[in-house]
Amino acid sequence: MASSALTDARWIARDAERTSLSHFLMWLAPWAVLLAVGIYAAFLCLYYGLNQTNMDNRFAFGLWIFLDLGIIALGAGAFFTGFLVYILKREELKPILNTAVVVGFICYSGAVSILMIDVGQPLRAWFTFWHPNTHSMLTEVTFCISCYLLVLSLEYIPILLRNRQLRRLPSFLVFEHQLHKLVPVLAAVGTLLSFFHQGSLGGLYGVLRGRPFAFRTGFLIWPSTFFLFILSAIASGPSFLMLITATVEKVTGRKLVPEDVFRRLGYISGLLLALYIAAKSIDTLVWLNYTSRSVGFAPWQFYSHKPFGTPILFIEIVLLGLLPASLLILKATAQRRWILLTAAAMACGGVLLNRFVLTVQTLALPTLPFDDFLQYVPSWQEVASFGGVIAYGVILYSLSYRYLPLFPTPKQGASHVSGH
Amino acid sequence: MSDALVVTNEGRSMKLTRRDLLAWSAGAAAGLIVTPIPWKILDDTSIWSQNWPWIPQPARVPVEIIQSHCTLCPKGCGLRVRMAAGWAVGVAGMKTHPISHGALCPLGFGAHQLNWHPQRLREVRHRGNPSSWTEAHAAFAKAKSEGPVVIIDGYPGRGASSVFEGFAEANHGLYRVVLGAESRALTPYEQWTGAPALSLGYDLENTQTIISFGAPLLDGWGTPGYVTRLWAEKSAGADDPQLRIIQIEPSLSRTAARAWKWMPIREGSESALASGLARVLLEQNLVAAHGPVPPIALSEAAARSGLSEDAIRDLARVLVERQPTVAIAANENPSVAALSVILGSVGVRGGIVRREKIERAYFSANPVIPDARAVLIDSSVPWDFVPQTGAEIFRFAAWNGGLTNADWLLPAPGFLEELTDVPTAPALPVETYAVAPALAKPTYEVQSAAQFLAGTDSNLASTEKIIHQRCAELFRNRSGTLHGQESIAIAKIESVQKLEERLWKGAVWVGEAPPPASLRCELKEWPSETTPAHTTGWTNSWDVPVLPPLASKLYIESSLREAPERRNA
Amino acid sequence: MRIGRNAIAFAVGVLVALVLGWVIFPRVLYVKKNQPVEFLHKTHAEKSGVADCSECHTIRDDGTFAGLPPMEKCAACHADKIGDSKAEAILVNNYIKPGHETPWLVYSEQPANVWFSHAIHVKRANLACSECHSTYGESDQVRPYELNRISGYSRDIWGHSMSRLRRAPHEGMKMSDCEDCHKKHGVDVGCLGCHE
Amino acid sequence: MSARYGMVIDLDRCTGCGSCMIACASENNVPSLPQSTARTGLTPLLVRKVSNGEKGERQREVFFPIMCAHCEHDTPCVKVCPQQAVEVDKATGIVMQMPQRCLGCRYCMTACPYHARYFNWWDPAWPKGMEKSLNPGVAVRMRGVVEKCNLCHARLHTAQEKAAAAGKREIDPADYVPACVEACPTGAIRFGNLADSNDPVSKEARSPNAFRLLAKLGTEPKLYYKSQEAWVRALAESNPARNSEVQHG
Repeated sequence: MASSALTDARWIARDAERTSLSHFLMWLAPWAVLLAVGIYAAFLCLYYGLNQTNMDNRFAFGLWIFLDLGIIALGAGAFFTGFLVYILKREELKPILNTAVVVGFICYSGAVSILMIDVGQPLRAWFTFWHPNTHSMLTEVTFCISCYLLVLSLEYIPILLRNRQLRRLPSFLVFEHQLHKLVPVLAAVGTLLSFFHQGSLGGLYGVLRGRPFAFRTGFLIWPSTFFLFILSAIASGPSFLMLITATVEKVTGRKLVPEDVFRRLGYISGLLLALYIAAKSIDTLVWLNYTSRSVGFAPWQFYSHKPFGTPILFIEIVLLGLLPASLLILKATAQRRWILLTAAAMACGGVLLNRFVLTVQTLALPTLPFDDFLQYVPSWQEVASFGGVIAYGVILYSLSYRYLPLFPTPKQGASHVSGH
Repeated sequence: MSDALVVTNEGRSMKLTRRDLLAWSAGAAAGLIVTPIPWKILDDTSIWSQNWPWIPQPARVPVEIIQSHCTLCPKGCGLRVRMAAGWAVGVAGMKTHPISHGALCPLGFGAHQLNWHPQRLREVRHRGNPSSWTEAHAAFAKAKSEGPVVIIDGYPGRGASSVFEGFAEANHGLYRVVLGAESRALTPYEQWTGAPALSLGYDLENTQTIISFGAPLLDGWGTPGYVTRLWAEKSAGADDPQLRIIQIEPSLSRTAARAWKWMPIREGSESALASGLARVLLEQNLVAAHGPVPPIALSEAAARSGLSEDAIRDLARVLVERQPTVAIAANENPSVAALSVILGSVGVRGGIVRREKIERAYFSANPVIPDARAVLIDSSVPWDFVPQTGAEIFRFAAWNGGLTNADWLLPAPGFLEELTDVPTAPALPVETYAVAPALAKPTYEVQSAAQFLAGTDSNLASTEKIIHQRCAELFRNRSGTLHGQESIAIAKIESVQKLEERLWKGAVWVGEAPPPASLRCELKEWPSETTPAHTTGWTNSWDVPVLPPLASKLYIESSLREAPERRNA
Repeated sequence: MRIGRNAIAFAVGVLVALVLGWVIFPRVLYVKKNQPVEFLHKTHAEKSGVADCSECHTIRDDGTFAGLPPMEKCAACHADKIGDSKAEAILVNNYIKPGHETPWLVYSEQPANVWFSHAIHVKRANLACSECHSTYGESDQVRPYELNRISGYSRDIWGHSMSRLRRAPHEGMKMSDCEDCHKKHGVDVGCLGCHE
Repeated sequence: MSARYGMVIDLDRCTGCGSCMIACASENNVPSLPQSTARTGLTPLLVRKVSNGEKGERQREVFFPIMCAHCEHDTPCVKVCPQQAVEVDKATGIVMQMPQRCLGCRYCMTACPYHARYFNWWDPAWPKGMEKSLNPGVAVRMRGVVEKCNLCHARLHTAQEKAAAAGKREIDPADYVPACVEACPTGAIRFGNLADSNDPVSKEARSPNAFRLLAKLGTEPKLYYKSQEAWVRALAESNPARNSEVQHG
């Protein structure tokens, strides 16, 4: 008894060796502080209103929209891996499946909580479900994200229930077993939902006729950004997973997944990124020569405002697009782990930059003939709630890693459903 | 297997296990979904967020529209006041007003909120400490028994004004007035025509060219609606308008931006340019007048104004192209006035005319008041009038304008809180008279300066009495017309009561202007140059010391206007 | 056996929740308040022969609705006590004599953001008062006013039945009720047709 | 019949006095908060000063009253609102903003090319006692919602009620005049029914000097401007200027 008070050994899987509790707590401490600050900032925004942020009537969307779009893009790894494993039967990716689910869950729950802080009237947010405007991309986003978050939770539960202590409850065991059978279905549903909300997130700005920099024509009701977002999300998702796993391996000093999983992920990521860049380039050309002019705006003047000059276009498409794509695909480079990871990082960076340009730059650019270019610096409350979400992610992931079987332990076979 | 065994053992025992608890809460959760609790709370909290108790909501009361007049500055624009439950809940211009034509200055539209302005004077203060009306009365009674009292009025011609005059006469005191910029610009004519500035005006209806030396013609000058309407109908947007407005001003003001022609000149060179123009006009015989010739060379005028000599010559020609032409100064500026004389536009149709036959001129107040026992300052006096005197100062004001050397701060009635009459606005070509009854409940324990004086001297006529006398007088004279919902000649009105009824309902009496020629003008020598006091753009049309809160829309929540620099603060 | 025990625990949970939600919650959510004076529409209809609602609840010429009659209206008859009922005494002594308005609690009070024109509904659409106010006009006893603690609305807005399923005709004044009636009559006024 | 209310603003007649801004704020119970700035203030009607960028004598300025243009076609804000807090009224063509439905996501603000939508960053408040001066016809909005020009809808209510009381179906146009129109001292702002080709305002809207800002976006705004000055009309087509001479309101 006395010993169990000091250690959490009975909660950790028998065959997994983890660091001491004290060491683990030391690791958590700084993140906990960051989280606390974030929660305080969030409280300020909810209690005093959004005057706590530095947004204004023209910069009505701030840091948070970039954050939401960013982490949801990176979180795409969750559904996409599920899709690869269960639908395309890419069994070799199974080892990172759990980690993918947890990361996805973190990204989406984080995004939703940020969203709730950054609307003026969270108490009325549910009106979207009661009086939905079916023409609004945001409605599509809200529905899909909340449904997909549910799916992710359902995918998360079986992992949760595989905790050593919880498994001792037979009824849970049964429950977990049943749920686990469901997982392939969930993966399928998740894939569908994800395709849609990733897309509608792109549509969010693509439909803005009043913002010629973001406005795109497209296919049926969906502007081209709809499809570009799906592509870029599934391209960066695997890279992000790769980065996470590599980081965990570094931090814990353990080999968690076989090397070929990395290369496989990198290869997929690379291919999709290449595809995305191709599509993106075509889209940009169409926009430059057709869409923008069709609403009477000379496209180049959008790039005439420092620091958002044409270089940003080059960085987005070539430096953080074409380059990492080729690095990820080519065997020679993909062989080297450090190149592989750098390329993955660049790929994620490129997609994040894309989200940034589409959200922040669009708002900064003038529309009326006598408007001028806007500057906006987030307030500490905005940054802190951002940090809080990251801290929340790290903490939740650390806990999951410590107490749940995220990765196959050496002794385990690929399939470890229930029992022991 | 071991698990199962454990559980069955527990099964027999009655003690609750963690598992029972989990099952129980699962059931509770499932059950809760089919109760009103989550759904009603969801609905009610959202409704709560739509009716937060700390957000004020206007009461559901019927709104009544009343015609009256704005008394916040001597322009006396016609008002349409929306009244609800005894409070003004909105103001708009009175469309039928013969002078202001439904226009108000931007600040007028927020005036109904002024009575609750944080800077509203709510109590009698003596040297910064709370005091009472009885103490103030006692102090004033003592003062007037010990020596002469000087009364300063910022809005002459009202019933209250004659209460002041009456008091001054009865008590060997002095009555002095502080004139607005428009009236000050007319004072130079006093010595050339013998007519008091307050009896003069510009017959702009018939003017063809206005050369304004920095006067904010389209930005609150005169009665806003009077000039802007003329401009909108005769000038706006036209390349060759019926009414040419030439704005001489260093910077691109609102008036300059909208004028027919804007000529930027050097700061403070108005007099020089006016004299230079006059000289060109005389030398080139562009005008009938032959003198006096200004003692300034064209070259000097050019050098000082920053315009080329040719530009000045051309301008001179333009001035005589379409006459009558009047020169209007922003403030007291004899050179500009003299230019009007040279242009022959004094005492002519469309020029400077005399609107009434009053002979006596007011003495304008000098801040330096050497030998007085007490100085009483009416609430109409602009806050920037700071008397330099050893006398005891009784300062009436509805709003606290900041630093002051007054011994007594006495809370005066605010917007629409007292009955007052509305005499002719400055610079108008015709005489007008209107009445602004007390509409709003007085918010605090207030007294106007006139009430205060009447309180100290029982045989002094009250403002109300004087207003009735004036109405009776109007009725006796039987001249002029009354403009209300419909216009009617005074001669056609049956009784004084009927006349008063109409006036109290917002009607405006407009007199018959005497023939222009009745004003004779003689300019013996060219006036020496004076440097006029600087007038501050839009606020010079607004003499109350505070701005309506909504004015922040103009200069804080937008960059439409410069924030007016706070006086004395 | 094992399952059985779980099931029992589960069932108990459900039961507790149901009782809590359907029996206790409504009592906690609404706070009952009594009208300042026990006013009976029925009595006034019978005794003083007031036949039409609009005799007291008038619509002004500009179309605005005067709502509850002012105190003078009551004073016209009740200047002095008529009969010696308790309500009569309260009305005369507490309100009419000192000249205070009676602080009636309005069952159908709508929030500030709602704009409802009686003129349009009564004069143009010729709706009977009872269409919305049910038979309150003939009521022969006053029921307490129930205030929702959270939303601050009168219970009549939601209607008496918590589920809103079994509510009497003309009961409930939520937006959805207005909408239903508008649909029924083929009226489309948009949001600001009814909101300020 | 369905009206299409719109405005024609004669920029040549606008002296930029700002009366319309204050009349608008007063009519619609818009608060003036000490914390508000040009970035965060509530100005459903905003007059912006625009210069032709010239120097010295040739410098010209014009004042643009900017408000909701009540776009008729493919209305950007209506399309994006997730919970139908914005709609184009069928009977009047007014683009309606429902603060009580709004959840404050501000998507509509990013969608509006005219920046004519404003967010209540703070709870509205007035100095003590001043709430008595609020306009009874208009409900005060709360913190955290978007608001904009509703074409003084409360006045339309009053007009409708008056008509109903008189047993009429149609309102008397004289009874429905937005506050800014009523306030303009030079009659620069004109309000009328664009659907009625005999309406003087719809005639003006078709005059050669009339133009609309960002008409090229194809949203069919119902807010027209007119000016004799060519450089002003040219603004309608020109791309956003980068020169800082342009004053930002």
